[in-house]
Amino acid sequence: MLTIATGNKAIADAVKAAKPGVIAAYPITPQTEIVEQIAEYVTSGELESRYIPVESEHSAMAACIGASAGGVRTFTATSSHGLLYMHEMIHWAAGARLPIVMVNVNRALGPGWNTWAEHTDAFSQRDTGWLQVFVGTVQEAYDATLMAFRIAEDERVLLPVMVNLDGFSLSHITQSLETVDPGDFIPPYHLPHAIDPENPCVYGPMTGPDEYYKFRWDIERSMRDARGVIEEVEREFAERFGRSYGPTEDYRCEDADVVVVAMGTLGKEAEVAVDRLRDEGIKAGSMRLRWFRPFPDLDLAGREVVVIDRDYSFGFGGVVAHSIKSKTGVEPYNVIAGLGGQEVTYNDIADFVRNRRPGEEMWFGVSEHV
Amino acid sequence: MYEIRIHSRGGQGGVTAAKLIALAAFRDGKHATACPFYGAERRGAPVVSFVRIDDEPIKIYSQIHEPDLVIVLDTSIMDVVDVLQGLKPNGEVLLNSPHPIAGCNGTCHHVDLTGIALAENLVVAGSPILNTPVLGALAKMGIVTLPSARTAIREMFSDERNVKAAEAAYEELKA
Amino acid sequence: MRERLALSRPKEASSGKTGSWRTFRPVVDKETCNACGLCAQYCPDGVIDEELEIDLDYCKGCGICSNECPKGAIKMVREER
Amino acid sequence: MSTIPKEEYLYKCTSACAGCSSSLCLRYVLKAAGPDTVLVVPACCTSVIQGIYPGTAMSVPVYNIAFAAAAACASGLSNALRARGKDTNVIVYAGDGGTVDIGIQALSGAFERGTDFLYICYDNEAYGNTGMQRSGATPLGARTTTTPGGKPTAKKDLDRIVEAHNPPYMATACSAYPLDLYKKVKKALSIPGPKFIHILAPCPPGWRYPTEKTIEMGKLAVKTGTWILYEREYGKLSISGPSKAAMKKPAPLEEYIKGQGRFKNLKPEILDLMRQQVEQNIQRFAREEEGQC
Repeated sequence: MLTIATGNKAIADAVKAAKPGVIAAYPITPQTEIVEQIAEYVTSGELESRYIPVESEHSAMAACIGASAGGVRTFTATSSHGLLYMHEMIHWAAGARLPIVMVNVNRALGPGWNTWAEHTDAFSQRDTGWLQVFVGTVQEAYDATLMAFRIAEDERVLLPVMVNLDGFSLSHITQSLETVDPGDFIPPYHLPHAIDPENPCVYGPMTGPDEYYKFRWDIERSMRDARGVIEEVEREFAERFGRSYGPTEDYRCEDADVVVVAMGTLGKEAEVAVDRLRDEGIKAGSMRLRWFRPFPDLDLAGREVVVIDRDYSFGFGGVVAHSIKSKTGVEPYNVIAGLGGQEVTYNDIADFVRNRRPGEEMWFGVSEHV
Repeated sequence: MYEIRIHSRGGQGGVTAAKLIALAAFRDGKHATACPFYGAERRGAPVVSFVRIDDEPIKIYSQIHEPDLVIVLDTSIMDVVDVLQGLKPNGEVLLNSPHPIAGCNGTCHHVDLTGIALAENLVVAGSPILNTPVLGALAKMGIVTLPSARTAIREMFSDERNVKAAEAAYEELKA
Repeated sequence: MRERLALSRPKEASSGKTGSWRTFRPVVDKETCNACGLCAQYCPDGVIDEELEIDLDYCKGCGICSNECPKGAIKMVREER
Repeated sequence: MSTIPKEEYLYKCTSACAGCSSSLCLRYVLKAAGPDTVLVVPACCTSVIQGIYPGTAMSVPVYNIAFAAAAACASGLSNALRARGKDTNVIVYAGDGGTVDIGIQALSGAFERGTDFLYICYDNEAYGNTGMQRSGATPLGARTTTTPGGKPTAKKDLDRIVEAHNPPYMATACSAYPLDLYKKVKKALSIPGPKFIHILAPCPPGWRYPTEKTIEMGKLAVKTGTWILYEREYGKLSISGPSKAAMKKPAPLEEYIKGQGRFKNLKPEILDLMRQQVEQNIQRFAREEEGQC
């Protein structure tokens, strides 16, 4: 069905289509509309699911862990401080190999209180063993959430997936949305190690130094296998529903001398900047990074690269810029912009490209190169 | 691309108005986005929402700094907010007011949305509903079509008085 | 199928033969014993069976059985190793 | 005895300390619950008692979860099983630290939401698994590794906190009365909704008494009125047999205190305070049983 919806509504609709057995969530701005809409669907009977109104995000993820291990598809949504509050359980979910799908509406961290977009919240969960995808449109929020269930539950993966979208700028924007009937694109939930009193096991017992690392390696093995699974699922999604996605969304990159790498809505707005730059004769392209874990292989050889980081790792640099630098060897121009919802327009992005200084870092608005 | 900036107070329905306009434009076969700017403010504080309409997919998420149209749902805001800031030289203004207001450069339209809402008894929790009649005014201005305005209103609201209010605003709009 | 996570499966002696933990062993005087079964009831490790035989492979020698026996039929005796 | 199933769901032999009352309790909890049961265990002694990968003494599924998360994890699990049409017992088996301290928020949430599960707190009055640091359940005057001079404040009244959630069933128990515990677990599991059992579980190394005294120590806690055994069904109190007698004529508190190294060199004024607390508690329960609140 073709309609218009906010990013949050699109996600609630994707969850309704995926039919999880249990949803456990706690409200937090700017994610709240997702859980409100889901509660509405559950109450009206449009979604036959159990909604657990937990008392905290730590409990939200703990309840998802119990439910997922208990043998049903499970979903939660959070943001910012909520994500950080569940940090312990986020690690647990991945270690327990549970295909939980969580939407994180990216938001800055206090103090001071700030409810606007930033990616530092998600990046602080970087090493937990979760797959992470960042979306740029309402439609993509819907599509990625649907695909997340399929990818997470694939037996070659069995790891949780976090779908990230920018607070307010995507969670609250209204755009067109085509909803689909997923049919058998999402098969019934099957967890090989679901709890079964007929086959009693102890889950996550004391595991000594001679054994523990083997299970850590298995997470990494699955994370590597996940690249192929993601590609497969995205290809099948394109065949069935006509919309294709990849590890990056490349725009006018083929002959580009300079490529802008950004994530989320800034990555989408960068395409407008690219058009402007092309009009001026600057051969620019945009590469919107979608998958952050597993981190994709990027072909950036022989180009200048401008990375916009809506995040920061203090004492180190922009997380995306440094990931790209270590993975590809290129020395990007690293712009730190959009923190806490800082307004960044396509004109600003075009300026970043015009004034690029490869190898350097620039905090937008601070007007200092470092 | 046609860009609209809506000024209202929290609780007056500016955010829903933006969604309704985008939906009507979408039903006209255009691409449209509606994007509220949320401050930390509460009910009663000035708020601003944005609508973009285009024939091509819209990739811009930042705020509208140079609007083609400024809608003011509550003219008392004009004392505290420079609603005309950045308005394009040939831009237009739509005021919720029974009479014209001095100081608006360029084309300034006005219509008494509050009066229309009260006449139809469209009041929720003490506040007259302005977001459905405003769609009628925009239809008159040619930004959306009247049939799509009706469709959009019916998709979001079940009360037919909203359509009547839009039709009244369509009739009463004055430049 | 590969094990993706640590899953333990039930078995006896998962912690080895805990009888080796013992310093004192329970010795039952069958003459005095009236088979009330309190020793078995109170044994934290369930090593006393229906016949009130103590499984010395696993008995940790806590002495609860001896302390709780109303007849004083169980003596704790120093292990000789 | 004849009503207690012979089956042991806790296999020989666990890695519990010799004389451990919590593994004794677990035997009876599982006998009462039977094989169609899942235990949820946060960090506590039972994390170790169950055995080390890849073997375990537990013959029912056990889901280990982080310290603060047991009740929430059980909420999810209970909902998943019910969604699948299964009425498998979901039982949290948690220590006092994981219940009265770090886990109390999740516990409160799960009870308020009406989760269909049984939460059992086995209370050895300190963080036993990590070597006896004080918990909110450590009683006044008790020495722990973090209260080397004796705990200056009273034990947190967990039961009154749980009671404030108005659960359909709650009870106290003690490892020294395993048949009473068995019956209470049976009854709890026969009632839908959130149920709670608080077990006093004496700990030889933590309380510093000889291992053979575990049952004796539990009985003294009850006989002195320090620990009162009761049930509360839909709010209605009924004092359990052993405590009825004890409340009428409690044994002197010293009998309970003197055998425990953790109360060594207790100041007389602290002992007086402890005695007052015991008396007040007994009176409170007695008044309620007589119908005057």
